[in-house]
Amino acid sequence: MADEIATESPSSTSTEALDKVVVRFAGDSGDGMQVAGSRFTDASALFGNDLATLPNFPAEIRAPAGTLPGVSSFQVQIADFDILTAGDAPDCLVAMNPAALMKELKDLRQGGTLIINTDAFDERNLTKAGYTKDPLEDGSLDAYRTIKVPMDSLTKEAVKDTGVSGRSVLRSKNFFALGLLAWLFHRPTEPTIQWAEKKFAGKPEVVAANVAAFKAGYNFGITTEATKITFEVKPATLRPGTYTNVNGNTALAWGLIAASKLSGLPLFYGTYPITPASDILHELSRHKNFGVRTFQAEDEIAGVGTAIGAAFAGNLAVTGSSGPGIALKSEAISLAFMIELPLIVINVQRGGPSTGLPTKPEQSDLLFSLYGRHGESPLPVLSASSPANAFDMAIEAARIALKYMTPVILLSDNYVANGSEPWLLPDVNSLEPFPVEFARFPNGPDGSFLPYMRNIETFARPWAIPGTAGLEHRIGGLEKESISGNVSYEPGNHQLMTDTRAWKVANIANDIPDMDVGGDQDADLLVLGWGSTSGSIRAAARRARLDGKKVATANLNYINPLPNNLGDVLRSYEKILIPELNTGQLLKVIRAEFLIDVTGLNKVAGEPFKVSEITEKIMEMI
Amino acid sequence: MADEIATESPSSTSTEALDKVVVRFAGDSGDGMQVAGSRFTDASALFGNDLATLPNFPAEIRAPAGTLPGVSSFQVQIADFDILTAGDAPDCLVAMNPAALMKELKDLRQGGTLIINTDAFDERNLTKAGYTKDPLEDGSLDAYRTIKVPMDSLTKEAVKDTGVSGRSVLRSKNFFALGLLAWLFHRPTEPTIQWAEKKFAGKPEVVAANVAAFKAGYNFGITTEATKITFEVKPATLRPGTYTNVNGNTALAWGLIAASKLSGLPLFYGTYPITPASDILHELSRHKNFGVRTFQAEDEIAGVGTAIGAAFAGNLAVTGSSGPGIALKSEAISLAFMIELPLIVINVQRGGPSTGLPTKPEQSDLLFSLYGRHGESPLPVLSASSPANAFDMAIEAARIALKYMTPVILLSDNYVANGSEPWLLPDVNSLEPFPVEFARFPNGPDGSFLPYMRNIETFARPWAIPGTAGLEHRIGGLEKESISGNVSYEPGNHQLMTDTRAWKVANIANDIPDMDVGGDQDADLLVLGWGSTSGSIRAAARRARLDGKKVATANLNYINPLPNNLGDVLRSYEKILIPELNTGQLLKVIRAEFLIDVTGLNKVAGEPFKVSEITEKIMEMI
Amino acid sequence: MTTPSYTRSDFQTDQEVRWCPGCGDYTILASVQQFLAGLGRPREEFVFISGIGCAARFPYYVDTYGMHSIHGRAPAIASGVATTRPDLSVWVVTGDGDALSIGGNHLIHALRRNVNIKILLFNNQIYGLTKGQYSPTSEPGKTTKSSPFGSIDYPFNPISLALGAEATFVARTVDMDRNHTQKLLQAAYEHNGSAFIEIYQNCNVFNDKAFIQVTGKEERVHNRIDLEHGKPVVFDGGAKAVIFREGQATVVNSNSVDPSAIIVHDETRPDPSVAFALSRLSHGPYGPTPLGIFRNVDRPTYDEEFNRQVATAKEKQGEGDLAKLISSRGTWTVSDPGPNGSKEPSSNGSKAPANSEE
Amino acid sequence: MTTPSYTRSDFQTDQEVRWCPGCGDYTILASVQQFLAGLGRPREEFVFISGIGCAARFPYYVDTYGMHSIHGRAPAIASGVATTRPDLSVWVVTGDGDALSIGGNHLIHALRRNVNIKILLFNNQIYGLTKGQYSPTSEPGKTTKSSPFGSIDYPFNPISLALGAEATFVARTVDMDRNHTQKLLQAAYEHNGSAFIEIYQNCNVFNDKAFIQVTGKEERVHNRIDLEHGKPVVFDGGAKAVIFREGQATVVNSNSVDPSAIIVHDETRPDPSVAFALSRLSHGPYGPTPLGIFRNVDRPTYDEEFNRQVATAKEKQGEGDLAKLISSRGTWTVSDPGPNGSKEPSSNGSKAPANSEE
Ligand SMILES: Cc1ncc(C[n+]2csc(CCOP(=O)(O)OP(=O)(O)O)c2C)c(N)n1
Ligand SMILES: Cc1ncc(C[n+]2csc(CCOP(=O)(O)OP(=O)(O)O)c2C)c(N)n1
Ligand code: SF4
Ligand code: SF4
Ligand SMILES: [Mg+2]
Ligand SMILES: [Mg+2]
Repeated sequence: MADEIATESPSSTSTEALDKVVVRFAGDSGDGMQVAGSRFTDASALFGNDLATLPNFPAEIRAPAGTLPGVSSFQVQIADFDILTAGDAPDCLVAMNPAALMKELKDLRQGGTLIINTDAFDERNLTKAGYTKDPLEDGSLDAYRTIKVPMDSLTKEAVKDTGVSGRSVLRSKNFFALGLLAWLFHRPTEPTIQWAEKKFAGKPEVVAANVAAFKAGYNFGITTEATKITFEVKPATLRPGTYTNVNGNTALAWGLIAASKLSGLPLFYGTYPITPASDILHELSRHKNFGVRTFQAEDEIAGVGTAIGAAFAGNLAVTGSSGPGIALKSEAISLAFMIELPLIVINVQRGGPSTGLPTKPEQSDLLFSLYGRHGESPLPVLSASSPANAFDMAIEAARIALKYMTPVILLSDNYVANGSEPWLLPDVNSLEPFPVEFARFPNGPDGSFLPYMRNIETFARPWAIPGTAGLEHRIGGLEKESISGNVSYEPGNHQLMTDTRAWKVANIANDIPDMDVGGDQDADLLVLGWGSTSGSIRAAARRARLDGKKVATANLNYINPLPNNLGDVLRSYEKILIPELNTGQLLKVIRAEFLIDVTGLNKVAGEPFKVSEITEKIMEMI
Repeated sequence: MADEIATESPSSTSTEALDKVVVRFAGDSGDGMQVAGSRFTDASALFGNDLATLPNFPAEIRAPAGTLPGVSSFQVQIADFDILTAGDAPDCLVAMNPAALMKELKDLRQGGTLIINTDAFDERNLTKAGYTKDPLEDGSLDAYRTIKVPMDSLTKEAVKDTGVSGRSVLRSKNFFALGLLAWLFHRPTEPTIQWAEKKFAGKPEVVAANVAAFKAGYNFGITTEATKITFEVKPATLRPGTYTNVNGNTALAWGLIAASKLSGLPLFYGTYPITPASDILHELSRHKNFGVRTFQAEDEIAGVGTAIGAAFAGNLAVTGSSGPGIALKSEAISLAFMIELPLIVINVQRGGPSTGLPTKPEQSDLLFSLYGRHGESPLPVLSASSPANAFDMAIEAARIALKYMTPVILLSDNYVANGSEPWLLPDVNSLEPFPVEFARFPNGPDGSFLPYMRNIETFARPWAIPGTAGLEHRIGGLEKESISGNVSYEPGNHQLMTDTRAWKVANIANDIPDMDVGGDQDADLLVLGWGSTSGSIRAAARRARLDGKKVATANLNYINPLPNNLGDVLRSYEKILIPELNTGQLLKVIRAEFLIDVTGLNKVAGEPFKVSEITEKIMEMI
Repeated sequence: MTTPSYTRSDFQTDQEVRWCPGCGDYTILASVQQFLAGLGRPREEFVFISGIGCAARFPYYVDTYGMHSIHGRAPAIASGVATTRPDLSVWVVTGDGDALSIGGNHLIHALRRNVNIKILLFNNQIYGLTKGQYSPTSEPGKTTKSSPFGSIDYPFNPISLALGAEATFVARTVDMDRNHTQKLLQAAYEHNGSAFIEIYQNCNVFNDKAFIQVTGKEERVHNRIDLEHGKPVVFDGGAKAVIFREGQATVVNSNSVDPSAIIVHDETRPDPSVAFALSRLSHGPYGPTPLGIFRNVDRPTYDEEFNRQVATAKEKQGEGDLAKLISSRGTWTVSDPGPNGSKEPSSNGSKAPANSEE
Repeated sequence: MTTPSYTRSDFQTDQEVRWCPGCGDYTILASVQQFLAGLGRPREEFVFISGIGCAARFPYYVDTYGMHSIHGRAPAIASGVATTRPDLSVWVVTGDGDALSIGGNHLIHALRRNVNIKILLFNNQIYGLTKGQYSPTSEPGKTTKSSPFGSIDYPFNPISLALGAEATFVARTVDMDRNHTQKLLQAAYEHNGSAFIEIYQNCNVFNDKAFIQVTGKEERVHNRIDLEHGKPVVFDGGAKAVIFREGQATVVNSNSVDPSAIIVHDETRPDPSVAFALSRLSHGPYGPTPLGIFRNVDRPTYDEEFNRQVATAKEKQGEGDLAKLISSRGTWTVSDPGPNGSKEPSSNGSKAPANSEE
């Protein structure tokens, strides 16, 4: 069917080649913008561009149609080189209704392309969006290359013979827009058509409608020559290999499944749904054939509780949540720390405090991860810095938890979790296995078992699981006597155990990679980050370099313990900038640890850094 | 009856005058050592000595009689000058059974007085205590001035006509010991006799038995001239006024009641029992005639939950717990922070992590108090540094919470909570009232009420309580729009509110006293502490000065925000020492805040610092 | 004060109502607002506390005092308001996840204490706000985002659970029936103590038509069992009746039994056994399902006792005197001048210093 | 493997038992150890999980695998063990505060799910470990450290609560009666699914003689109602009997009713109404009080379903293949050489990228 599309149209439009372009789809929650964005993204991925995406949806719950809170958007940047963020200001904005225009126009760069669904611009929608005058008329859009398209009517027309009716008809609107953009940006059309066929297999009329609308949009571009200039972004020079387009929650879930294979332990995930972590549960629950067991508990405390039980029983035990839920798990995590069982605690950070901004990214749980438990209870804290990186860090969290018999906190955030990027698939056979040895035999005098007799290298205690004859033992939350594990109130023992537990975790520094620094070796400034800001940081440094600045960048995937070489690295730079989506939490850690006066760039606005924000700060500093 | 005691005994014993003496009562949980210690303490208090006590009981639950875990002890230091701790090594040890001797002897200073209940030293008890040879025989006690007394038999004899029988007979043993010590240290006898008469009013035979045993013990000293030397500690030069002997939990509870009077708000305490905080609940629940309402909730979350509800309703709302319970409250405290309601959160710290050492003192919840919540949620954190100081800090916590509409964390610990000291009673009329003004009238355009329209000085939002006509409003855990308090996902607003909340708390620094430094002005070393270590620190500095060292000391009652002058003070000393009962938490805060390289002295052994431990460190440093 | 006369709009806020179009929550909101207006009680005396969920958005839309708190904790927070302010009318709005999953413990304890709060549980048998995971009331086998192979959780029967938790007022209604809803709201309001109302609420996005058996035009005729105080329990236009058989409530054809055998509903029975038996007639809205008030009995409320103890203490001991309090543990006086200033022991406290063992 | 033959001492640890002399916990410990020895099942297959409290010290004294966890969470932790290790026998030891106060939610959810764990609730109607505050089972008016003017909490009836929470096995016994205790332990062990046993336990230090009515030599004769499957419910040496009157279990003089009217106890009734009615005969051990098994019915266990879904998935989809998984969302290949290396789209994933709104 694809041949129905005049791919080589004898048109008078000229094609402008771009190295990158940022497109944002914006419309009502019901307009299917997330799907449109994802399809445009996948098509570009398959075409070979590098890309990064930023979905953005307001509240957790549907707002009335046509209102500002109801606007849902999806931004994607595609490029012919490796990019690092979803971009700042869109070059092209699709506005499916007045509310979308009102909310998003301010971001569109001057002279950018604006595609508007004129059918949605009636009196009612305009007032809902807060327009007193019709922007299509009052010249307020003159600064942009505006393409006005009556999408509703054209979609209706396009799908009329496909068998869909009523409400369903306009559902294909997003495919019309998609088609138009496919033409405007020279995107391949097959992937989208194929996807629709697969996705709606069983609903032939829906497939037909979406495909028809898609082609109508594409052809609308050709035939009406909607604009004189179309754009082309050549494929990027990506390292050879097989790629997929993945978001952070999915990659993290897959990483856990990989860790289960690598460790040889069945995966148990005890949790309670919460935005933006729920999708990890959803993804894992689909893969029971990997031996994955997901337990949707009555609350977060039971979520971590079941995980602790599963760990005691010999599973690769994981619990996950976001800020409010992690707070509830705090007491139980302290137990896991005391009884020294392996446990992965995933915190997909969102805007806080309290219920805060549940669907927005933020990095405000760093100090909470380090110190959010009573008593002296230092834990390893790891952080995923991009969707693909979440796969690797999930494996690392498991390796460390199992090798050192300790709970490990793995930080993600809403930007990593829901953003996506091309991921060069690893050769699964090249992943380093870390098989687990359960204790099988007595380790004490005359056949006794000593649950706190430690491994001399890792200081990990033996893991003897129920069912193992002769190793029956009891553990618990009261202070344990070294070696025997019996309850002990003895002062010297408490000091010894406190120091031992701290030392065990600190020692992990010798088992993690040194931090490596990117960018100019002789740089005047080091920009240090952690988590989802790493992309913006590298992009900002790049821009600064274009202005001849010497900038180095580094990213911390390991926050506790810190890499051994960090101190030396930091001291080797005259100036250090730490951008964070919080009020300066890593900053505090670095100052306390190294007594170095570092500069912070902090933003707590429920959205990622704009690359420009960081670049400006860099310029200001050097 | 007191005249039955030959107070002026024509004895050949000589009296040695001491400036201070440390006495420790040690025996089985059943032997009434806590009572004996408290009586000795009160008698000394009434006699006018300065004093400090340190009760010490092992697990939360009774251990078998005669065993080491069953040993309960009570140490008191009395002096003729103002002392600051319960002392390090006892000068006099009372050992009621072998287990007590085995456990406590190591602390008795060489040449100290050792009083032993020989009747308890039979085969069974010796083995239970882990003795292979009888210490009374094998000369292992030669280093001490040992007084052997068959207390069981003498007590039996003494009480035989008082009407008590069976189990009850030996219950008076502790009074026998008490009587003997009254003689040995020239304590007044009336207070103890009066106390027994009051305490057991209604049980005349018990009064008779205890008094008889007490006198028997006293007379035993005189008649047998149990030792050639008795000791006298003259009254201390205390500031004139009326004193009482108070422990921290009681003083804190009274402080809350005082705050209720000063603010004019009814006191609500929502909590769930936990060691060592439960006694605050017990004390408050007795004073309903002050309008105090105590709510024993189903768990800690409900404890803080009911308190938040009570705050919304217009009460002086308080919740209290220890580490594990505070962890559970974390999510709700974050809500209270977001909706900006006044709430006092009391954390009586104990040994951690997890269940840890429930009856031991520790200071390991400092960073947890500062950072133990998700999102950006800075809270004022106050700390009580002595039993009497708990009264003042409770009032301060209330003043700040109500004036700034914020939750406040008040830290105590097991040493402050259960230790006692003489307290110069304040003139209650001299306490500064801080009456609360609820919002009564609309503060917005055309009669609307704006719950987040702030006071321009304190940045506190108005407190409009249900029942106030015209001020109906809704608050909640989602980010609030500035001024209107409506839900807002707007980036700029989140930044504004995050900054405002932080600023509101930081600004409290202008409303708290500067930190004042004690000791030598031209000191080479400043010893900085917080909480229950302050006494040991000042005592240690004192000793160091005797050796000609110049030492200054300071104590932080306000940990967030820090006093305005702290930075200047710290920078004015060449060396700074921070002793803490944790692994260096205030240390981290000071380093991060001021980039000053301070030295830590850290102990996590479930017991307070010995003064000598700090003195040694001081000596080592200068 | 003259009782104000309100209309529904007096209880509407300026906030845009943000539920999905067609959500059952809209209907319940209307019923509640209408009911409140009808009471003619000053607006400022009402407090609505909710947890988190779609249902929990409720307080934003009711122009009284309100708090949109945190997930599951509304009953505890409301208890703090109700016990310290008996002058207020305190309501809790919650969902099946909020009340029965994370908040289960606070719910059962509020009910056993008989705190004077009115709890409205919007049961849509799904987690709506988090976009469709199964809840503690979802039917076994339900496939959702988190149970792609079907849920294996056996659901609660909220009425049975409340009765097992010593609730004094237990009822069930359904969003669409606004009259029935308002009748129950009135009864709950008049009940002295905690009241629990399960409201079947349609989530047309993630669990549409879950309650069709009791709401559908045809279906409801056969399945809706209306419990009415003092009336025999019959339904299906009288064709079916409920009797006791071996201590169990059992549905029979009316004409197959002696009318005297038919249970006559008495919501005031002190013993909850019969109410419990009636609650077992259905385990979810999948067949004949009782609606109405299962139980409505008097028991001293926590609030009354709570405040009575304070009042009594003040009577007996007199208004608390701070100076007396802090000297109640025994005091001594040090008078000028200096070192050996004389000490006169004064009032000796009658209570031993806190000691934590003996 | 040959079944080992054990004696009680095989289940004793080297840890000194640290309860107050005379505490009822000692007797229960002995009963449990004796019972375990009698089973002849390998010691290593037992797991005891407790929360915090005097009762919760239990695991330290039983020589099997065990965890002394945190307050109230034992049922959740035990669920993690039991659901992933069906080969083990998992027991929870808890107190009235641990299970019904802070742990109430986990308890009712474990029961509704029918997780295969055996829950022993040591009910001494007091917080023992924290030295004597009232608990959710303390009688109203009780004066304790935290209720000097008398408790105003209306207590739970643990049996009613468990039944309201859909429990499949519900029973009650008393510490002193070791035979009865062991009989119930055996029945709980044989029950497939979660079992709940309330054990009246005397705290001789903070709540002595609380259960005298069912333990005292004279008292118990008149007050102990032994529920025995298949037998009529009579007690007091046959003088008293229990019948249904208006759907409520009622005590009458045996000779005053037709024997056929006396309830014949059937613990296997699918409908819990009768069991619930029997649980209402007493609200604490203050008069005639039923002991024994109230309910014992079969329902699919959570564990079975949980693991069956995994097994089925492996059958149907085959053992998971990691390489397949990570390429399941659609892939493309970039082949050397460089910039415009050809791209061959390969398998297109069938699922749309995660999106959280539509
Ligand atoms: C502590 C915490 N855990 C989890 C969540 C996420 N969450 C919000 S609402 C909800 C459940 C909503 O279901 P229900 O209570 O039935 O309300 P509904 O949306 O169906 O009306 C969950 C899991 C949260 N906000 N806070
Ligand atoms: C989170 C937490 N809250 C409170 C406590 C204190 N605490 C320990 S046991 C207990 C209650 C004990 O009562 P119960 O469960 O009846 O056991 P019992 O001691 O009577 O056997 C409490 C309140 C704790 N250890 N942890
Ligand atoms: S998700 Fe369901 S319950 Fe929530 S608003 Fe929409 S329809 Fe109502
Ligand atoms: S306090 Fe009571 S329950 Fe606890 S050990 Fe002592 S007697 Fe037993
Ligand atoms: Mg729901
Ligand atoms: Mg108990």
